[in-house]
Amino acid sequence: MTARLAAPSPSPAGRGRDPCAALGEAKLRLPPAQALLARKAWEGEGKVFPRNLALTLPLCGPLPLPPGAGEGAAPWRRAALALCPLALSACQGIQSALDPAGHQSGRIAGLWWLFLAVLAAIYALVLVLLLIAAFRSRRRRSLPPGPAFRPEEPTERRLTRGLTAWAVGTAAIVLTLTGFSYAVDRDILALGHRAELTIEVTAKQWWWQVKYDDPVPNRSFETANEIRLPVGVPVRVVLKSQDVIHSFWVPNLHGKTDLIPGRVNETVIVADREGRYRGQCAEFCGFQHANMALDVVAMPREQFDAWRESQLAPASAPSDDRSREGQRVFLTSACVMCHTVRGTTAASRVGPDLTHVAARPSLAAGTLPYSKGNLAGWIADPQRIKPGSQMPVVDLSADQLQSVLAYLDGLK
Amino acid sequence: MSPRDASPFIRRDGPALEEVETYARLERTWATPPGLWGWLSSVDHKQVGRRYIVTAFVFFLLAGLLALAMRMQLAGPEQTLLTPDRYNQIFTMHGTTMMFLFAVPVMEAFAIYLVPLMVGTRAIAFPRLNAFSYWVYLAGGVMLWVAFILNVGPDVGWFSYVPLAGPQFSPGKRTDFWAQMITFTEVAALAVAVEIIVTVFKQRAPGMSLNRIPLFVWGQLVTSFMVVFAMPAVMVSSSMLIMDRLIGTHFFNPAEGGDALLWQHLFWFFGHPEVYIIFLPATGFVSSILPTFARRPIFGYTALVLALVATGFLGFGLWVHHMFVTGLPHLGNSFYTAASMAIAVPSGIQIFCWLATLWDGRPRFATPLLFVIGFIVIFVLGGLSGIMLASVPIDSQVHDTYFVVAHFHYVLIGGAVFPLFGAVYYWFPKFTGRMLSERAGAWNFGLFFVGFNLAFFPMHILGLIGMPRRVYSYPAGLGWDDLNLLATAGATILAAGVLVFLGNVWHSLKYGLVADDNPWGAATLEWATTSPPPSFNFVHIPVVTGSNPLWEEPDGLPVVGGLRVDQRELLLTSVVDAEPEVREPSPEPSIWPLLSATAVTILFIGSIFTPWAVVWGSIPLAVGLIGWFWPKSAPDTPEPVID
Amino acid sequence: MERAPRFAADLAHLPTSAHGPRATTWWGTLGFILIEATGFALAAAAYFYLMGQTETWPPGQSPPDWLWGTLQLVLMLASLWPNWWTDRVAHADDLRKVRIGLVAMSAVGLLTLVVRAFEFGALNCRWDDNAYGSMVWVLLGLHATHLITDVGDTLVLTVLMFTKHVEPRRFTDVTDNCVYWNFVVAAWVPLWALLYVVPRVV
Amino acid sequence: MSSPCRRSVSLAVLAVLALAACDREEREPRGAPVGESGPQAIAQGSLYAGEPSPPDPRRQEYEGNAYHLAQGKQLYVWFNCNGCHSNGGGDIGPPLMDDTWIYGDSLENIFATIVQGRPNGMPSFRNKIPETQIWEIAAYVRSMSGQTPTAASPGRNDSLNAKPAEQRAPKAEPKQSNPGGPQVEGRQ
Repeated sequence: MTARLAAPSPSPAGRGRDPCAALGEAKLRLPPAQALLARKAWEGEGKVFPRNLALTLPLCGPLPLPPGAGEGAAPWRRAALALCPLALSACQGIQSALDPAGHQSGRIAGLWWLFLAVLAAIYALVLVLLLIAAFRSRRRRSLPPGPAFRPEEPTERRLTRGLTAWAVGTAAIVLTLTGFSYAVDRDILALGHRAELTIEVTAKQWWWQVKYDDPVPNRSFETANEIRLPVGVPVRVVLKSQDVIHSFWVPNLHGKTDLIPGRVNETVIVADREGRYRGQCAEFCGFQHANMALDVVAMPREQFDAWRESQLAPASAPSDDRSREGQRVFLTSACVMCHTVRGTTAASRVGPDLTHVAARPSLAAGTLPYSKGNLAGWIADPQRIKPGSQMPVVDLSADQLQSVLAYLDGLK
Repeated sequence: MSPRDASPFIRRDGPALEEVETYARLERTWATPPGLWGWLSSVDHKQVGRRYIVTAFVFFLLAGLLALAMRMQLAGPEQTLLTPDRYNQIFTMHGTTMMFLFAVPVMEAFAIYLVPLMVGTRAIAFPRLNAFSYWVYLAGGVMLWVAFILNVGPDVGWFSYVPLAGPQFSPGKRTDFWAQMITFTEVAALAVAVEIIVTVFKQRAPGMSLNRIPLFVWGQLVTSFMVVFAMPAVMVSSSMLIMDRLIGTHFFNPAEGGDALLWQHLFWFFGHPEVYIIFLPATGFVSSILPTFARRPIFGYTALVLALVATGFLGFGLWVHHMFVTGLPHLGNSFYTAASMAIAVPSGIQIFCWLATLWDGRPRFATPLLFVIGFIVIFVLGGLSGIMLASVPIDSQVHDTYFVVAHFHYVLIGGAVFPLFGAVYYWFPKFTGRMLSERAGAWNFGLFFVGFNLAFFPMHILGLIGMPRRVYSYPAGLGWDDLNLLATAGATILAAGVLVFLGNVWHSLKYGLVADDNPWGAATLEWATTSPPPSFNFVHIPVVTGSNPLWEEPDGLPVVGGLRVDQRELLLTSVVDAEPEVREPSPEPSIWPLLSATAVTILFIGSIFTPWAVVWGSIPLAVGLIGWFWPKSAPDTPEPVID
Repeated sequence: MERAPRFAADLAHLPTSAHGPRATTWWGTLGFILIEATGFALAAAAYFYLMGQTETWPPGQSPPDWLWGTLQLVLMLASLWPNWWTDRVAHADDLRKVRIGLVAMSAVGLLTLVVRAFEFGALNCRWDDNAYGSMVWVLLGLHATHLITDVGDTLVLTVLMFTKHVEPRRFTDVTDNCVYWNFVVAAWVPLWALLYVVPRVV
Repeated sequence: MSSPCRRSVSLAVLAVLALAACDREEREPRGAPVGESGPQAIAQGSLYAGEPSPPDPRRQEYEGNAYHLAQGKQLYVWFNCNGCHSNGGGDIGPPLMDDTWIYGDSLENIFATIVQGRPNGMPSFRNKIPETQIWEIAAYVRSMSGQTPTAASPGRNDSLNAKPAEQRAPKAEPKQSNPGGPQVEGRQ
């Protein structure tokens, strides 16, 4: 199984000239009347275009993405994997609980493999007993209906002893498993005391607002649908919801925790190896529950610090005329009613903060990988890509769209 | 019946009355009047039970079609067969219909039909309430489906979590219809539960002391008690929900002191026992079918009864395991882990007893037994994955993923639908007087078994590799594509199995072999009467001398006489030892249950649109209830005491 | 049915009506009492749950005036005696006394409804003020529903006892109605405490 | 729904119900994509209170639709309408839940008021809010005084209880104030 979403690491396509952006630009440089035709052409064979096509394109993010699995596997895991080659092939991925990349997910996966081994053995035993029970007296099948015989005393006694042993055995196994489960639970919780960094995640229908807190107020900043964290550093994640219940779940790092309006929950995540992981809302939250994902990028400390500094900066000023025009359109159109671009007058907090939108791995809460072409598709027809989402179609001419694209794509 | 001097002509069954005449007189007394009016006013538990069964199966098919629609949408990534809005309605309707309109009612339906026969009485307790419950259930189900067809189908999941289901985020009337459907079905379920409890406690045949009650009846008894204690929780919570939505209360509004988790506590306090409400009757099917086809008495009767009761109690202590990821204190969660795992012990005991029965028996592989074997294979797997879900850390990963979807389908289809199909094959001759085809039965089982496993086993893996539940679409490239396609293929095979079943039923109703009284050579009382049973069930009330009466008395059961044949009369016995105590009259057919149910329907549906419907709607309801209970004839003649 | 039946006993001597646990209606009444008691218990649990979510209780207002609620309590406890008496004479199948008892219980029931109306009027909140208000209205409303249904039942039974339909089974109905009234009173005691005492204690 | 219509009266009734309910419960994604939408139809219009104008076909689509009304309610807060009009009781801007309509009470009038702005403080939101959303907001504004079907009007919000929800709002008989009277402002 290959994760097309996760681009192979030193992707030649991902560097230098961005092919998707080129594609998008090429199409969008058409005069207004043809923009419509172009868009229609993208839709190809009646499928929803932008998303389908976009996903077949390589990821156009700036990040070096190491391949997922394997290296740091614990011995228990290797052993278990050997036991279960069938499952193994499917285990890996950027959104898999069986491909742990963090301390907690590792412990949980270990616990799960242990449960699997014990329970599979029990299942096998039951099946064997069932087979024997069903077929040990087959030869007498031609007997007429009705009671065959009355149970014999010694058999009853033997079976009763078996029942007692069975019940005691069940209780013992279940008790043992409860013990293991409890121990892992304690171990996972203990991590919370070592958290060095705090992130506040607020779930909204249907995206994630992420705030990096800092004791120095002007060193806090906001982003959306992406979390970056330094490798090996436990991060406290404060979870809130603005509307309905959502659930924060990055399977490669940890189990889920709900975000509940009126309550504040907390979880701790830690990534033990570099990589990009995918998280997804796990509590049904309405129309676009299916497309409410976020990217979690684990990076070395220095890279993380550099990223953090870059995020603290206000948006880069537009560098050419086209972008300047784009900024003007952005600030005078409906965009400004919902979005913030720090350093400009756009300061609404209804939708995601776009200050560094072009530096994010994905668009529309993980619906599309980021590329200029995808951004164009998303702005042009958000309700086709993500029906019911809060992003409306904004009345822009194709030319205005071009300019806005140029501007937004410059917000690295 | 009029004046006092008629008393010498009172007729009772007994040696003094010819068998043929007894039969004729009982038939005249108990038969449902012919025609539409008679059909509408029937209070015969067998007719009501049959209607319940047929209606529940119709809902099963409808919800199954919805499942197929979902599987088609998910067969590949990013399909656009269904819009998210439609998909959300469909999965909500699927879950709601399966849980509230199929699983619980169909189990009750079997109880309504079989429990009076199995305990050896002429009618269910409170037969008019029974008729009323069916009409209310029917009205609730039809209302929900009409709403769905009108695009007012609920779209917030069968669990309707607030605030998504609350007034702000679920505009319009969709969720209101859901909440009122709950009220309808709960009224029906609670009524049936009371009937079953009273029937089992008071109407057992003489000699059927507690330790001789068939296990199916035990299962239904424990289930009925669970209904009594669990269903009020969902009534309370759905009422709170609809009040929040319609009259502005604040139960679930955190800004005004309410709390979203209150809903989850109340809902799962009902929702978890609900699983056992579905599963325990199914264990009753298994415990009925197994001894018949293993052809030896069930092993471990006492252990099985204790396991049922233990499951009933433990079932109320586990609801929090649906809320492990809501941020509740971890220490409390661990308690619920222990409680959830503890339920494996009674379940394990049941499995062992069934295996032992089969082991020591001389099994005959008829279709009902095939379904029971399929049940064991599938249900045990579902139970074991349930042990994984009971662990807080593992649950935090697989909660609300396809792993859970796989788990509960293994438990509910494996644990309830397989035994149910077995039960249909087993009791079909009793219900209709005809046998189902064994050959088609084997095909039915094979397609069902293969299709089921193909459809649902891959979902375990899907959940573990990250696929959440309730998504209308998923991106390509996460490794979910092939497994989803496989699941869809399995679902179509499963559907083919259902088609074979329908064909088998249709064919057998017309051309099936005519069944005799006891075609399988079973041991319980329902096989002591004709197939199908007469309106009065038994010509004479049988006397029970053991746990397997028909096996222990091969020459025919002893009976008691002295019950009137010219008036509907039941024999009441004592709760523990089933000693005869009272001969009690049983109600005649009546149209009032239907009228009252209509009044209830108007009240419930009206209240979705205006709270005043509760006030004005209560007037016809009161009229209906008074009409129902008002005595219709002059008082019965006081009977002379006979020594 | 080829064989002649073996009659083990003749039950013609059994009575055709009975009071208490020997009758099905008693068990039916008990079943519905169980259901409703569970409903009350869960509503009360919800009350405590919401109380635990809030700093002050009742939030931002003083506890409800307890005059009418307490009057209701006194009235209900006092009604237990005529109820008990009616039950006793119904067991004895004494029609004249049963009529007196039922008329008295109908009067008491109607009086409790009047008091309940004043109780609603004297509440310190509306149902749509906040969660506390919603909870109070639901608890009081739930109990009022039981009052209304039981008073309605009593009235119908009273009328019935003055018609030609009097027969032994009617006395069973009267005793069941008495059992149910006891439940309505028993439910009010904890609810009264919940509504009027708990906010003053916490 | 159409073919069963012909079969029997009852099904026809059902179909009529269906249409009504479909309208009320439809959840339409908003707007045509860029390149397909025309110029803003009413943006240039000059509607004044009191002048009769043919009802816009969108009236039913928005006013009778629960989803659009709920969206309008959400946007009313998101776009800070409550900053001036409070929860409908009025503050800096005039109240919206009473029976007085300075610039007309029809959906089209309110739409025009939002698009064009009005003297004494009401800004123009032309090009600032997509047309579909303005329709939603306008329809919601009408629900505040009970002008929309109660079966579609919003219920209470999960927020502090300021006033009964729109679905329980008493229906006010709209009263036009002086057509030329833009001097009316604030709480009067």
